Parts: sequence; structure tokens; C-alpha cells
Amino acid sequence: MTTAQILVTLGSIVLAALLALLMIPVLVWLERRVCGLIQDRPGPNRTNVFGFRLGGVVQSFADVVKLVTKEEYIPDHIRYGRWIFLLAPMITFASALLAFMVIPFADTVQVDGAALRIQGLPVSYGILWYLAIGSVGILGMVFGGWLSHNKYSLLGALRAAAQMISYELALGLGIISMILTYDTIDFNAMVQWQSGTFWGFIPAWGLFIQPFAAVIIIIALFVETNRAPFSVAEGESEIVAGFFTEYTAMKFAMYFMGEYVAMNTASAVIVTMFLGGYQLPWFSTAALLEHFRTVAGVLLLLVPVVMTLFILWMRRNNRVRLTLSTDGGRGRETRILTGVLIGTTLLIEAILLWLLLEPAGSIGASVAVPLLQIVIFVVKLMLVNLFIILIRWTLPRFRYDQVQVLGWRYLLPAALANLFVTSIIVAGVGS
Amino acid sequence: MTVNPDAYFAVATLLFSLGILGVISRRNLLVMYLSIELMLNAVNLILATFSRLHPDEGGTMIALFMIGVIAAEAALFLAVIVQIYRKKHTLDSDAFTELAQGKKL
Amino acid sequence: MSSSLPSLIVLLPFFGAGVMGFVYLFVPAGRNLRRFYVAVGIGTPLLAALLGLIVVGEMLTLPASASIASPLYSWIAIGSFEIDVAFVVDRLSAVMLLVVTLVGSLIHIYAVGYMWDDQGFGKFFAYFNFFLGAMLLLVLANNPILLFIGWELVGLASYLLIGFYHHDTANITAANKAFLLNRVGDFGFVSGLGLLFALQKQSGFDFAAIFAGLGGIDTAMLSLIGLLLFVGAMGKSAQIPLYVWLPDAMAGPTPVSALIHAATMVTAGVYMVARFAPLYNRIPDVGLFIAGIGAASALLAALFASWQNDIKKILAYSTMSQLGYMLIAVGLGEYSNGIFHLAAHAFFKALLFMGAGAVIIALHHEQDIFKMGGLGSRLPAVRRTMLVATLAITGIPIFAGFFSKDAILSYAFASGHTTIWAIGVVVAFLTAYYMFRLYFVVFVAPNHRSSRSRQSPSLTSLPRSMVWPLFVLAAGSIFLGFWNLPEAYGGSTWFSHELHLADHEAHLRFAKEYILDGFNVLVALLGIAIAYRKFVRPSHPLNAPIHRIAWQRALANTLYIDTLYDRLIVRPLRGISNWQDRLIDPKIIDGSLRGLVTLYRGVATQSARLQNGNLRWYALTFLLGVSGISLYLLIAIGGAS
Amino acid sequence: MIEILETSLFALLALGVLTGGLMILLARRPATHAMGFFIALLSVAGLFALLHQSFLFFAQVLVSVGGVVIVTLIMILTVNLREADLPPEPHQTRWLIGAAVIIAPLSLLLYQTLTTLGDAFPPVSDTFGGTRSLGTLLFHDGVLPFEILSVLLLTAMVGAIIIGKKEQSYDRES
Repeated sequence: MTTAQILVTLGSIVLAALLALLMIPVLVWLERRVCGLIQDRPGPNRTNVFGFRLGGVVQSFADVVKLVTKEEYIPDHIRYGRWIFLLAPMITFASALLAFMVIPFADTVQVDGAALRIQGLPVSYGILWYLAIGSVGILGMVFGGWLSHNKYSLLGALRAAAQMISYELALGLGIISMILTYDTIDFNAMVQWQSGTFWGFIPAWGLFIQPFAAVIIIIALFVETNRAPFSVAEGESEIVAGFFTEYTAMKFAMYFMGEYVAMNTASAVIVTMFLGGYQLPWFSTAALLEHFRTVAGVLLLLVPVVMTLFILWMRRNNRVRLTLSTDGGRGRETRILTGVLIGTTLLIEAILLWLLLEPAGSIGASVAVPLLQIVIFVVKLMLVNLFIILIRWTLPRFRYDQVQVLGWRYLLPAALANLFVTSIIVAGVGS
Repeated sequence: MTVNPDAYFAVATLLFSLGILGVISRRNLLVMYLSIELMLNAVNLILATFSRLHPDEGGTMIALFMIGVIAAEAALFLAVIVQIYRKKHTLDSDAFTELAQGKKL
Repeated sequence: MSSSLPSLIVLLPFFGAGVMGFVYLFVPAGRNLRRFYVAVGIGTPLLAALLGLIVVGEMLTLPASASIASPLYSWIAIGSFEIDVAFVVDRLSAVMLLVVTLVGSLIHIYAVGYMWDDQGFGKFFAYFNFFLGAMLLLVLANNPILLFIGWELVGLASYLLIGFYHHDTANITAANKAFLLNRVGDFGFVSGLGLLFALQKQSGFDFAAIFAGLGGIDTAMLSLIGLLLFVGAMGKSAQIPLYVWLPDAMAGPTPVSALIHAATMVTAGVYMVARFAPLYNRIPDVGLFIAGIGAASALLAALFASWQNDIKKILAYSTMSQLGYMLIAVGLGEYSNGIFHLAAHAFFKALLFMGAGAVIIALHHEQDIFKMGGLGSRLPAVRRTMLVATLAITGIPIFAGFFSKDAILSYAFASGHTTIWAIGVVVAFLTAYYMFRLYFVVFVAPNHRSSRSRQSPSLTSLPRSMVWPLFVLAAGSIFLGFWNLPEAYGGSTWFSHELHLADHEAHLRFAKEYILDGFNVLVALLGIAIAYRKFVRPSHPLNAPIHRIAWQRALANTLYIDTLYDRLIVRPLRGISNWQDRLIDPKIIDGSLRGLVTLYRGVATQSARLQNGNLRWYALTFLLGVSGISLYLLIAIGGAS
Repeated sequence: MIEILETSLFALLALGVLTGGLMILLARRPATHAMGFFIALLSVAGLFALLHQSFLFFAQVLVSVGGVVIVTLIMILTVNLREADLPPEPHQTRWLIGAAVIIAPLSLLLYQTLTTLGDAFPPVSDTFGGTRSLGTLLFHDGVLPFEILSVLLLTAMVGAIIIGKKEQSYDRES
């Protein structure tokens, strides 16, 4: 392998890890803020580091610090199996993290004659990996709930396991119908399949091809990630915190983070399978590469505009609403952030200008297009995450039995029917 | 491939032996069941190694079938364990000797 | 040739017995079914007799050596070895068939009157028919196995009938005695048959095949077989030493005695010896032994009879004595004379028993002759027929007994067995004495005792069915002799010729025969005279004799033979049995069995522990085996590498 | 470097297999058993992956780890095992040693027999053990067993439901 290849490979691994891990505080923040907005309150926005609040994101980091430094408290009644008790959150977290590793953030990059995948794990069987590793995460919950020696935890663990098993079937069947549609198990290939359009204007996204399967899979993924309205494994009104009732500090954080990573992963899967992944609508990777100069030109014009709008929005909002004696340094933060954003904009503009001036076909395009796709992917991912969060705070929870009834009596037959129809159509089209 | 097939076979043999040991020496029904699963997995490992050794996916296929059989077996075995646990409230295999000679039910 | 008639003849009485037994058992008591029983009980023997006459009539048209076979079905068929249930009528069995069915029918008719008031009327006739059927089976069997079955069934029927009045323990004892003694004889008979079967080389075990194969058997073995078979005859025909059941068998109803003594059971032994004539012809020594036994039995029985008071016991011993004659005849090889005497004896002995039965019934079951007396005027019919029978058995000329007995004695003399002849003459003398003693005491002599002790006993009037068979039999007793009129008297011994048996030939000159016969008659007359002197013109009032002299007392008590048997055989046997019961049975046999059981139980209990229902154990034992094989492979083959 | 990686990975997975097996064999509490089971199955799956059996790896993880282990766990949780319900095993060590002695020849023979079958792994194409090639094989050579397996699974499911159904008469004799 050449140095460049190794660099790209390592870069994608780091990128995946960062995307998975750094997304956690952002998602937590997003969740709290959305929750606050929906409940007509601001949400966390006071915590700051040297006056930097970043709209409250710092609160999440503060939480992390708090959890890390908190006392590890294990209840006395946990007499045996302590090490499993300790290990369980790691299983959940690790499996969630590993599952994320197969999501492609950009199209394959040609580096020194080799096509490199921009994936944490450069493998071609992404969907299977996701299914397989994703199903391991539940074990951590079950072990944790069981070894808490607590009835609530036990019930939570049981619920989690039962729920996972029931929805794994629907999920698997839905995914199989998608595999049939795309004729591949490779996430990257799936994204490439979705690069075209229908009738010239509708992007050939999975959402439009298989809307029914999309609904099934999205519902199943909600359940898999234990998100509301299917969050029956934990429920303050019934079983306290479910399987992690007895967990404290970093172990609790592991579950907590694991959940958000799982949610992030689910969003990434939804994006990849149904929303065209890293693809810009109407523009395939090849088209991007071909019309790179045009794209760069458009971006050159667009980035300052977006940045200006963002700075204006920030300047309007990043202030204390109630008139207090002090603004807590928000004015200073806004000023500094405005400077940083303008600086960033200028940097991007300079790079784009440089790329425009470069001769066509140079290394620049092949670096810039993946970067662009990564940005597009992150944007899509954030949108889907926002959607999931919105769902959580708008819909009431299901009862446990309702979850099971939905899974077995509606979703599973629906998935089967969908698979059946898909198979017929695929066979008909294929022949 | 730097690792010898022998190493895989050694692992599989050890796993198999552990399974047999579990069935023989433990009284816990759950352990016996898990030991049987271990033996099946050891066989699966051997099959996979064969398949890799003579590049022929037939072995893989059989291993695949065996995974299915293992799943079926697990379902039944666990149902049986649940049922007999309900009867006697113990997992002691020595307690389930109704079919033995001269033992009162 | 073959015909189904013989089978029908055999099956008819069995059928009757079955029907009557069924009706008796399953029709509620209280219904008067006597007429039905009479119809079936007499109808079947009469029908059998009629069919028998037809068969015999057919028989006479055939050559003498021919026989009518009647196969019923194949009973045992193992490879080439076959035993059929088949019946055969040849000349010998034809005679027996006639005697059995005719005399049997008459006894049946007689029994209707005799048993009329009895509760077990139906049962009695069922048994009776069964008896007759068994005897017919015995007589008509075409192989020894079937013959033996008949033999045993006759024993069973006699047991049932002797113990007919089973409310009395003595009767049961008598029945048991008869049965057990017959078993002793049967043991010999079965042994003989078995030996014969073992030595028989041909396939097939019917008489023809056996006789054809006799040549291949060693004479010594043949003698043994003959002796063993004769042991059976001893039992059935009540010869020394197995005769003691016969007097006790009088416990049954009198028709039973008549049937047993006259026509059926006791003649089976004689018939059997005659049937095995080809066998016995090869072993004259055994024949001589048979004749000796016969002579001894005849003498002993005659002596016993002379001192008995019970009317039926006198007749019983007389039967034994006459059977002795018959065995002399068959033992010396003069089979046809033996059979002829058998036939004649059947008539007059049946007559005697039935007459005695009539007397007993008339006197309300009184059997002591010294309590009778002077019945002649009150029972004239019985008296006359009894006189005929007595003359016949005594051997007065023109009566059947004269020809049949004299033929036997002449032959014994002619063949040089003068000792036997001498015994025969003595027996003839004794016969005349005791028979006329009976006749005189019962019918002629004035009844001193009874007139003294009580009023003249009122006599029961006899039913007709009990009387007229007496006349038929009396006629037979008179005229049967002419059937086999010796050449010395201008006859042609038609019967013997027609019988066509393997007789030895021994001829006397007619003059010698006249002299012998005359001597016999003289001896008989002497016996009559002594009896007349003693009982009709007695020197002192007629009383039951009180025997003061030792030998007389001994004879009156039949030489204490029963006691002797009891001491010599029964008690030691009982002792041994008790000893076995106490020691060998519980300790050794049961003990060993129990030990075996304990051993097995122990082994089973120990091995049951292996089957402890424990999965682990099973897996462990299973793996022990697998491991052992693995070890063997590792060592023997050095593993796969 | 790849070689070192592979060897160390193999060592790790082999260690995992043996640890899992030993945990099942030696531990007393069901939680440890389940954990050992999980570790062992996951390690076997990893060994599959090392053997280039990618589909087998997924099947193992999906079915064995994600299915069987979880069902086992659910079973344990459902019956709510208590400490008192575990059998007393007073002579476990003795049993273990005895059984080990007994099966030693069997294991030795098994190993010796297996090692005669080949010395080195030949190189294989990238598609070996992949979904597509295995699927093709399944639909060419293994259709009948595949269908039979589906019937077996259905039967097992029905059987498990019927056996596991709670019957009132069986419930708590005391």
C-alpha cells in the first residue's frame, strides 16, 4: 500500500469514529433543545467554557465530564457476576459503534490505482454487518438488566430482548426486499444505485422506489434503537429506567452513548438505503467529477451567502432574552464566533478558488468531491436524526403489548407481503 | 494465511472436548444444553476449516444448514427446559430420572 | 374301502353326551326333561348300534382281511410323519362294535328304569353316552394314539360314573382308586407305546404300519413293549396286581357296573392284546406270562368270590375271574376264542348285573345276599333270566359260556399248558360253586333271617324297561354259543373263522375234546351240588357265614390285599410324599428356584442402577465405549498420522 | 504486518473460544454460562471470518449470537432461576478430572485424524464464502436440504410453542 492509500484508509476510520462519537454530544444537545422548543422552554444553554456556550453544546461535554468523574457506585446486592455487570454496557456501546463503521460517507476514491472505500471498515457486506452486529448490542442490555438483580431491570431487559427479537424479523425481511431491489448487500453499491432519477426529476432514492419497505424498516429501526414511541425497555412510569436502573457514572454513560450511537447508526442506514446516501440529488459522483468547475463555482457563490445568513441568525439568537445585569459574556462569544466563521468562509473560498484555477483532472477534484459528499452525508444524517428526535417528542409511547402486537401482527405480515411483491417485480424486471 | 489448519482443528477439538466434558460432568441442564451447542459449534468450525482447506463451499453450505439446525434445536431444548423447570423447580438433571428403574414418581 | 359310518358311530354318543351335558348344565333345574334325556340317551346308542349293524353287514360281504376305513381329519402332520384321526372297522373291531353298541344299548334302556328317580338323570346319561363313545373310540381307532385317547377317556368316564353318588366320600375314594390304579397301568401302556414309537422305523403310526414294521425290531425290545402294553391291560382289565379297584368300583350305580364289567372298560385290555396280536405272536413268552397272570387272577378272583356276601362284589370278582379266562386265551394265542368269550361274557355278565340290580332295586338297595333269600317266587322274571345267566357262566352245555370257556380250556390243554388247564378247571369248579351259591341264596333258599328280624319286605315293582332287556340278554346268553359251535359238535367255528385273527392252531381229537368237556361239566355240576347241599338243604339254619378259620377269614377279606397294598405302597409313598413336601419341595426345589429368583432380582436390581434415568450417566457410559475404541485405534493404528 | 495481525487475531479468538467453553464448563451461575456462551460463539464467528467465510460469519453472529444466545437468555430470565434451583455439585472437580481422562483419547484421535486432512490453506478468490457464491451454490446443490431445513425450523417452532405452553395442571405441584 502506498502512503496515500494508508492515509486515506486511516482518515476514513478516524472520520467514522469521529462521526459516531462526536455526534453523541451534538445529538444529546439537539434532543434537549428540540425538547425544550417543543415544551416551550429554551433547554440547556448556560454552561460555558471561557464564555463559549456554542448554543448549549458545551452542556453535553460537561455532562460527559461529570459522568466520567463521578463515583462508580455498584449496589451491594449485586453479589455475583459483577464483571459481567461491568462488561455489559461495553457490549452495547461497542456493537453500536462497530455497526456504524460500515456506513460509506463518500464514494470510492481512486488513490494510486486502487479504489478505496470511505468507510470505517472497508467491507462490501455492509448491510449484513449492520444486521449482525446490531443484534449483538441487545445482549449488553439483557446482561446488564439481568445482573442488576433488580426486578425493574430484569423486566426492562426482557422487554428489550423480546422487542428486539420481534422486530428483527420485520427488519430483516424489509432489508431483504431492499437487497433484492438493489441486488447487492454493499452499502456503497446501494448508494450508487440511487444516483439516477426517475422521469428526469425525481431522485431514484429508495424512499421513492420502496416507500412501503421504507416505512417498515424505519419503524423497525426505531424499535431496534429503543427510541420512542417504542421505548418500552425503559419507562419511568413503569419500570423506572429499565435495564440500566442500577448503573451509574460512566457505565450508565456507555448505555446512554450506545443508544445515541445506535440512533445515529440507524439514521445513517436510513440515509444510505433510502435517501441516496452521500449523493447530491440529481448529481452522481461521475457528474460531480465531470462538472467539478461548475460545482465549485456555485459553491464559491453559495458558501458566503449561507455563512452570512448563519452569522446573522447567530447574532440575533445568541443573547440573553431576559434583560439581566450581565450578558454572561455572550456578546464576546458572538463576536469571536463571527470572526471564526468569517475566517472559515474565507478559507473555503480560497480553497475553492484555488481548485477552480487548477487544471482539470488534477488530484484536487478527486479530493474535493468526497469532501463534498461527506458534507452532504452529514447534512442528511442530521436531518434524519432531527426527524427521529422530533418523533420522540411528538408521539406518545406505546404500551408493551401494543408494541408486540404491532410487530407480530402488522409489521411482520406487511414485510412478508412486501418481500413477496418485491420478489415478483424483481424477477419480472430481471427476466 | 499464516495460521495453520492444525491450529483451527486444535481449537475445534478443544471446544468439542469441552462440550463433552460439560455434558458428562455437570448436573446443570442449562450447562448441558450449552455444552451441546459448543459441540455443534466445534463441528461447524471444523466444517468451515474443511471448506477453506479444499476451496469448496460445500462445507460452508453444510455449516450453514447446521446453524439452522442449531437454531431449531435451541428452540426445542429451551422449551423443554422451561417445561421441566416448571415441573420441579430445579435444573438438576439428576432430579429428572422418572424413567429410571424402581423410582417412585 | 372307506365309509363315513364308523366316524358317525363314534361321534353319535359323544354328540348325545354333549347335548345332554349342555342341557343339564344350562337349563334351569326343576324342568322335567327326563323324556328328552331318554330320547337322546337311548336314541344315540340305538342309532349307533343300528349303524354298527349296517357296517358289519357290509363288512360280511367283503373278504375277511378287508377293513372299512373312515378317516376324519389329519391330526398331526410333521413331515412324513402323520397321525390321522381315523377309524377303522375290521373283523375284530366289528365284533367289539356290535358287543359294545348292542349290550350298551340294552344297558342304557335298563338304566332308564334304574335311574328314573335319580336327581342327576341327565348327568348320568350324559356320562353314560360319553362312556360309550369313549369305548367306541377305543375300539374303532386305527392307530394306537387314538386308541390311547379312547383308553384314557374310558378311564375318565369310569371315574365320573363310579363317583356318581359323590355325596358319599367312600364313593369318591373308590372312584379315585379306580382312576389312580388305571393310571399305573396307563403308565405302562404309554411307555410301551413310546418305546414302540421310538423303535418304529416306518412313517405312519397306524396299526397296519406298525405291524408291517415289527420285523425290524429286536425281540427283546418287542417283549418289553409287549409287557409294558400288558401292564396297561392289567389296569384296565383288572388283573393281578392292579385289580383292587374293581370290587370298589361297585360303588357306582348298577348299570354302570354292568357297563364297565360286561361290555366296555374291562374288556379293553383283552381287546388291546387281541389288537396287538401280530406283536404278541412274535413273543410267545410274554403271551405265556399273560396267560399265567390270567390264570392266577382267575383263580384268586374265584376264591374271593366264593367267600363274599355282597352280591355285586361276587359278580365283580366273577368278572375278574372270567377276564382271567380271556387273558389265558389271548395269552396263549387263541385270540378268537378270547374275543368269543368276551362277547359271550358281555351278554351273561350284563344280564347278571342287571338282574342283581333289579334285585337291589326291588329290595331298596340291599346288597347282602344273606339278607335276601327266597326271592324266586316274587321276582320270577328276574329269577329265570338270572338262572340262564348263571348256567351260562357256569358252563353248562348249550349255554354260551359252555362253548366259549371250553374252547379256551381245550386249547390250553391241546397246546400243552396243562397247569393252566388245571387251574382253569379249578376255576370252573369254583365258578359253579359261587354262582350257584349266589343264585340259591338269593332266589331259592328260604329267608330265615329276614323273616325273623322284620316283616316280609315289600318289594318295589320293577319298571318294564328294567325287565325286558333281561330277556334279550338271556336269549343272547343261550344262543350265542351256537355262533361258534366247535367242529366237535358239528359246528364250523364260524365266528373264529370270520374273525380272521392270527390264531395259533392246536387241534385235539374230537374224542379227547368230548372227554375234556364232559370233565368240565362234571366239575361244574359238582360245584352246583356242593352249593345246593350247603344253601338249599343246609344242615343248619342259613345265616351269613361267620368265618372262624383263619384262611377262610382271610379269603373273605380278600387276603387283606388292600391292606397289604396300603402298607406296602400307599403308606411308603405317602411318607415319601410328605417327606418331599416338607423337605425337598420347599427347601430344595422351591429353595433353588427362590435362590435363582433372588439371584436374578439381585442382578436386575444392580443393572437397574445403570438405568438410572440420568442423562449424564448414559453419556458417560456411551463415551466410555467411544473412548475405548479411540484408545484402541490410537494404539493399534497409531492414530491416523 | 498482516500476518502478525492475523496471527494475533487468531490467538485472541482461540483464547475467546476456550475461555467461553471453560466458563460454561466451570462456572456455577447461569449468568457466567451465558456470558461464556456468548464469548465462545462470537469467537467462533470471528474464526469463521478469519477463514474467509464471511457469510458464515454473519450467519453465526445473526443466528447463533443474535438468536440463540438471546433466546437462551430469555429462557433463563423467564423461568427466573434462583440460586436454590441450581443443582448442588459437590464432586464437580472429581467428575471433571475423571471425564477429562476418559475423553482424552477421543480428543487425541479426533485431532490426529483432522490434521491429516491438509497442511496449508490454499489461496482463494475474494468471492469465496461470500453471499453471492454461496447463494448460487445453495440454489444449485442445496435446494432440497434448504427446503427441508425450512420445514425443520417450522416444525421446531411449532414444537417449541406447544412444549413451552404453560399448562395449568403442570403448574406448581406443591
